[in-house]
Amino acid sequence: MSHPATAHHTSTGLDSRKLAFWMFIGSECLLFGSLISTYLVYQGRSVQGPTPEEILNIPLTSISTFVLLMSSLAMVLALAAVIRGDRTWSRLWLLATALLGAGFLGFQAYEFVTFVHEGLTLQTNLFGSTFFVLTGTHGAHVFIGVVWLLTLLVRSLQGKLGSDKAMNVEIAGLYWHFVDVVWIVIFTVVYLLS
Amino acid sequence: MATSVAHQAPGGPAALGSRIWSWVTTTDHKRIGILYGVTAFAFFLLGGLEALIIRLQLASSGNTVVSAEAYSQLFTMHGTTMVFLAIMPLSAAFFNFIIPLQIGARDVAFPRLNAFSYWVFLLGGLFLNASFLAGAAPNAGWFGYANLTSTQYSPGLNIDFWVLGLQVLGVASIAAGINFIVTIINLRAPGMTLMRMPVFTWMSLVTQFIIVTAFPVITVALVFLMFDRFFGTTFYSVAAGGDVLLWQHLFWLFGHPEVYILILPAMGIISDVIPTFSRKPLFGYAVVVYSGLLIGILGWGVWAHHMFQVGLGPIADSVFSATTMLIAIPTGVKIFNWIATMWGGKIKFTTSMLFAVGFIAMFIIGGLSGVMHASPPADLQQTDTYFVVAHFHYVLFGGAMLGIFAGIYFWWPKVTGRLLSERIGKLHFWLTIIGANLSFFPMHFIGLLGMPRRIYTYDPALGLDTMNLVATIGAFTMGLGALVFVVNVVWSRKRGTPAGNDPWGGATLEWAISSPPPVYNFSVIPEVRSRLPMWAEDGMTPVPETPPSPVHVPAGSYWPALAATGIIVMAIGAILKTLLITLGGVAVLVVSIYAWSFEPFEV
Amino acid sequence: MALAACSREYPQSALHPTADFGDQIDVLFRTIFWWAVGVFVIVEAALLFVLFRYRDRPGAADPKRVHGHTLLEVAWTLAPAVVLVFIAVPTIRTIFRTEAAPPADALTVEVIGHQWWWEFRYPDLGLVTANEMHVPQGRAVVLSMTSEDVIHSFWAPKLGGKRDVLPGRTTRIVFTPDSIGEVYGQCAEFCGESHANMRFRVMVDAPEVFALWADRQLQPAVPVDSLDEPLRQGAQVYLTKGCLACHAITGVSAGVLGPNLTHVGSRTTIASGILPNTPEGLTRWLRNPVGEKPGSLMPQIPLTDDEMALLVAYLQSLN
Amino acid sequence: MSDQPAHSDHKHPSVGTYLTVAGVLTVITLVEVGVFYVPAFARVLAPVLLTLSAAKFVLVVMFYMHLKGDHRFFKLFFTLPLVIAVVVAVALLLLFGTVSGSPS
Ligand code: HEA
Ligand code: HEA
Ligand code: HEC
Ligand code: CUA
Ligand SMILES: [Cu+2]
Repeated sequence: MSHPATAHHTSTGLDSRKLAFWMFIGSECLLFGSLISTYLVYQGRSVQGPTPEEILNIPLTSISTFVLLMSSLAMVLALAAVIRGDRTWSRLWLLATALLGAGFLGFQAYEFVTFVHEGLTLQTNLFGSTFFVLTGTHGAHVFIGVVWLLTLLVRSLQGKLGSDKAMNVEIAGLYWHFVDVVWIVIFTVVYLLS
Repeated sequence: MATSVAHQAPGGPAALGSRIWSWVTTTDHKRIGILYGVTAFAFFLLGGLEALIIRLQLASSGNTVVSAEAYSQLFTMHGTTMVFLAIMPLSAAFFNFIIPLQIGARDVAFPRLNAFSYWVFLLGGLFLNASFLAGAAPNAGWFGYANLTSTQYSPGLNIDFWVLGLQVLGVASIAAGINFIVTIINLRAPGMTLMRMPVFTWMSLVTQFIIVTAFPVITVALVFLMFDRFFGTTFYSVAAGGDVLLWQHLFWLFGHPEVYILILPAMGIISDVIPTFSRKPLFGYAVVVYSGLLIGILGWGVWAHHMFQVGLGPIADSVFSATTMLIAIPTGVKIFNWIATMWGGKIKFTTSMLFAVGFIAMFIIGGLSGVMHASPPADLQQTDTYFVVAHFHYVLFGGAMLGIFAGIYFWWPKVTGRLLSERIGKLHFWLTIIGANLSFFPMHFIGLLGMPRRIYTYDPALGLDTMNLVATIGAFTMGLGALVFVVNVVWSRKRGTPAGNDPWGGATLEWAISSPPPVYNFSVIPEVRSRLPMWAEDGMTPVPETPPSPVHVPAGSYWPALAATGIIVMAIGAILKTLLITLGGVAVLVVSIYAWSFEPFEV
Repeated sequence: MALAACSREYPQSALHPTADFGDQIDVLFRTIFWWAVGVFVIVEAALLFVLFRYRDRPGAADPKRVHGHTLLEVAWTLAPAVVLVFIAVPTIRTIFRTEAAPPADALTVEVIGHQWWWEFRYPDLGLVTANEMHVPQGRAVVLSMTSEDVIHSFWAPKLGGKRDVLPGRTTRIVFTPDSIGEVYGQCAEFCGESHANMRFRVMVDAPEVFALWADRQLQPAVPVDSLDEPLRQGAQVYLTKGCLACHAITGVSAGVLGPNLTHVGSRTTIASGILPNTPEGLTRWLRNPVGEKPGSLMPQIPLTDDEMALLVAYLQSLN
Repeated sequence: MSDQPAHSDHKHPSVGTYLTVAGVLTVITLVEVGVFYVPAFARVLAPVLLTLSAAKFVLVVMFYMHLKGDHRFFKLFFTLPLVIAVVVAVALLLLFGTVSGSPS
């Protein structure tokens, strides 16, 4: 996001922003680690339904998981295109990534609404509280990612995303893939192992 | 937008408005360091004032200086203030001012992010203390155990202030943590290998790593609590099947690493002070560094030693007891290396050195009582009594705070260009060390003889009036010491001896440049060839007084301060339960982030 | 004996145990304490020696630039490790001993924490009391503890270590008291405004005395109609002023919000150890519960002086 | 930022690699969902699914985030917190008796 004080010269030769971003991702590991741990610790402790088995929709979520997974592919292809200096494809892949991300959010919104109709809200029981806060936090990350990608897309359309700015895309990509990786864990632990 | 040095007329008679504005928009790590230092010290005095009222109330068994409710607010705010608003940001003041100088950098890696951290810290601290004005300061203790913090048992705004305030402060800490890690890894001068870094920089690096990993955990715990209080979730609700121990585990998963966040910077400080005044290099540099790393890692595996009394079962008790005791080994190694550094040296008892030695003497006591806590059966008689209060004041005040004072006296001349008075300084030291022991030593007995902590009144039949009075007298002696320090600061601003580049004959890079350092720090970034560049023959390439060519420093930016304002507005909206204000805060934040990202800003 | 004197001077001391649980902790603590004193003396002495011996003296030569010494580093890494073994082994042994299963003939007392008083139930004996626990000397006692509201902690230092009293969980303390007498205790986990006023007493009785006490506690209160005149009027006050909504007196009322008052007259203190159980103490309590105990959940109930005297006399008669 | 220091020390994988990885990820996801619906796997469901998901995790991190072959500081900054998070999670599950026998 911001330009580091010394973009040109670092003691390790590594880009400062990339370094910062990896550390941020490390920090996020503990954020999601705590959220997921809490979900697991509270699994099966709700005193009233609905329970995960009753309500989770595996086929639907499998599709949304796949969508997010493919968005990661689009992301790496976008980065490759930006590095090549290929304007058209970088725009297309950025757009594709953002759209797939938005698609995932759509699935999630649909899921949340359905759950609320079936009687599961934040307040219903421990499952509701832990589930919505965990997946909601993840969803918020995806949302921020989509906005970020769209920003990059606009920059690209303005012609300000040449291959010299590949690092901007690479960092957005790190964020995007990390959010994907978190979902890989959530999908298994929350959906498949319930 | 970059200004060159020539334009930045230092000390020019600028209008007050623009002087203030230049501080608000500053991105200079040195000025931000000063801001951190001044703010945090003010909070320290506030926390100390709270402590004095606490001690006044406890001076005798029947006292009614404050009400029960006010007392709860006082100890909660005292603990919270000292930990989050005094010691941590005082350390941050050193990170800011000293680290770039010690590694030979022009600034930190992300100067505007750095300013942002400060403003978030300042506004977060003010927000937390604004609760006093609302008559609803947090009142559930600094570790705010669930379910006392639930709406059912704490219906007022007290806990709302606490939850929101701590989350805001967490943002500042994590942002600063990442910033300093990158700074230390990436902005070292040529030749400054990791194993040539000053120990203070090393311990800061470990500290930042702990901050970056531990704060997300408390953030999650606080988010749960916030959702419980604002949106009716059931994380800590026993009736819904929730478990009150969840909070305790999450809190102490953060809370124990936090105590090393508080002590490691101080350990780093004295690792630089002691060699300087012993005229000897640090004994076992590598061992001191590795033991710091080990403490940082081991610190993650001991959290449940704060929970022996909840009945975790014999196996968990044994495991956590053993891991806790292990930490005594790397810590002991550090102590022995400091003593060995002085061994055979030529010790000059400056005020800074006195505080460093005071640190060692006091920390040993606090560490040993820590080991007594580490034994679960023994701890069952100690936990939640004044014995624990004694333990953690020996390590926090006797350790962290004395270490910080050592650092203040050590680097003050670098920051201001003038020395603090040694005469007043020594008075400060003796009042502080005598007061601290007078206050905290009897607390061991007060605890073992039956006084729980967090009680605003106690039964005269316990027979503890005299000892409590002594503790109170000690506290006021410390308070006097603090006032003497303030006098010293005021006095030496005008009349202190000019320091020159290197008043102590220090070994590390920061002593190579003028005091106070110019905006751009090093006129030419030196090449470092030794761990003790100032002491070694040809330890570094020379740093000329004036830069051979103009050095560009960035102009300030007000976006960081504005982004911080956005965050605090969000918290204010939450306290007022007004969604519109919160959304306004979000808008300010988003706009600031975008403006900040696209603002041209180069060094 | 000095110890006994000490013990009277400090009735809530952890250093003067009167039960096996406390004894085991005490032995362990003393072991650790002396090791710590040893370390303290050696290290602080070394520190002082160095400070004195190597202080800057005029004309002293510049010190040699020593950077370290591997053997020394190894030595002072191992030395603390060895000391810690001597601390850890008895620690772990004591953990398992003090958390062992209680003997089969142990007396079970259910402890229920409330903001800010203690409820004690004896399921085997079928009796309920508050704030003063009686236990027989020489018999193992199991405290089975839980909380009605927030976290409290049961701490009677002379009997042994504390254990938290958690809502939604049951925790346990096992001890066998070895000497007769009154033991002070107090809630040790911050539980809100009147945490400081959540005290209790444990009365360790000779077995016969305990049996007698239990018998007396099991007696229901005298029915109001069969009471003599002033007491009957006192009982009427109790029944008409709303006390019955919160308090239980077997055979008279069945409230559950406040302490069971069936034998309140037999206690030495009231309101969890903050006032003596005398007419004056009771009057002060009933005049202004929240004034005596900030935040107390017992409301102030307006009574005339006459009503007060009658009520107090009635409560005192419940023994 | 005219130069790209971070790119000098490692090469990004080719588009072909990306597509291959995507293929493998898709297959694993299919297997996961498949395994979930096959009753025969019910007893070993947890270990199988955890392994599969770990495999996906590693693939994305190694290839899409190019941690494979990237600088050791990047690896360290990610791996150390990740290990802490996993160890803490396992410890919590043990302490709360989610994994085996409930304490107290
Ligand atoms: C700066 C902060 C700091 C530091 C450094 C420490 C250091 C240690 N602490 Fe402390 N601790 C706190 C701050 C700190 N603590 C706070 C704030 C609390 C209370 C929180 C609250 O409840 O509000 C607390 C509470 C606390 C408890 C819980 C008590 C309870 O509530 O029941 C325990 C239990 O094990 C403990 C243990 C230790 C140990 C073993 C160390 C070790 O790291 C100490 C190691 C040092 C030495 C041992 C001395 C030097 C070593 C030698 C000279 C070598 C030879 C020594 C031996 C062989 C023993 N601490
Ligand atoms: C780093 C941390 C730190 C520091 C430095 C201190 C410093 C002090 N602390 Fe504190 N303390 C804690 C951290 C700290 N404390 C924590 C975490 C708790 C637990 C809270 C809880 O239970 O939730 C605690 C609890 C605590 C208690 C227990 C309260 C209770 O359980 O009921 C007591 C009681 O004596 C106490 C006393 C003191 C004293 C006398 C000092 C002295 O060292 C203070 C010395 C400084 C001064 C005296 C300042 C001088 C100021 C002036 C002279 C006035 C200034 C003027 C203006 C502001 C205009 N502290
Ligand atoms: C709304 C409920 C409520 C009402 C009504 C009430 N009490 Fe209480 N009472 C309590 C509670 C709760 C306590 C415990 C308070 C504490 O110790 O903090 C208590 C404590 C007491 C005690 C001390 C008991 C002990 O074991 O130490 C006495 C005596 C007492 N009440 C008498 C009365 C009398 C007499 C009345 C009527 C005039 C009355 N109470 C009305 C709730 C109530
Ligand atoms: Cu109950 Cu403190
Ligand atoms: Cu700890």
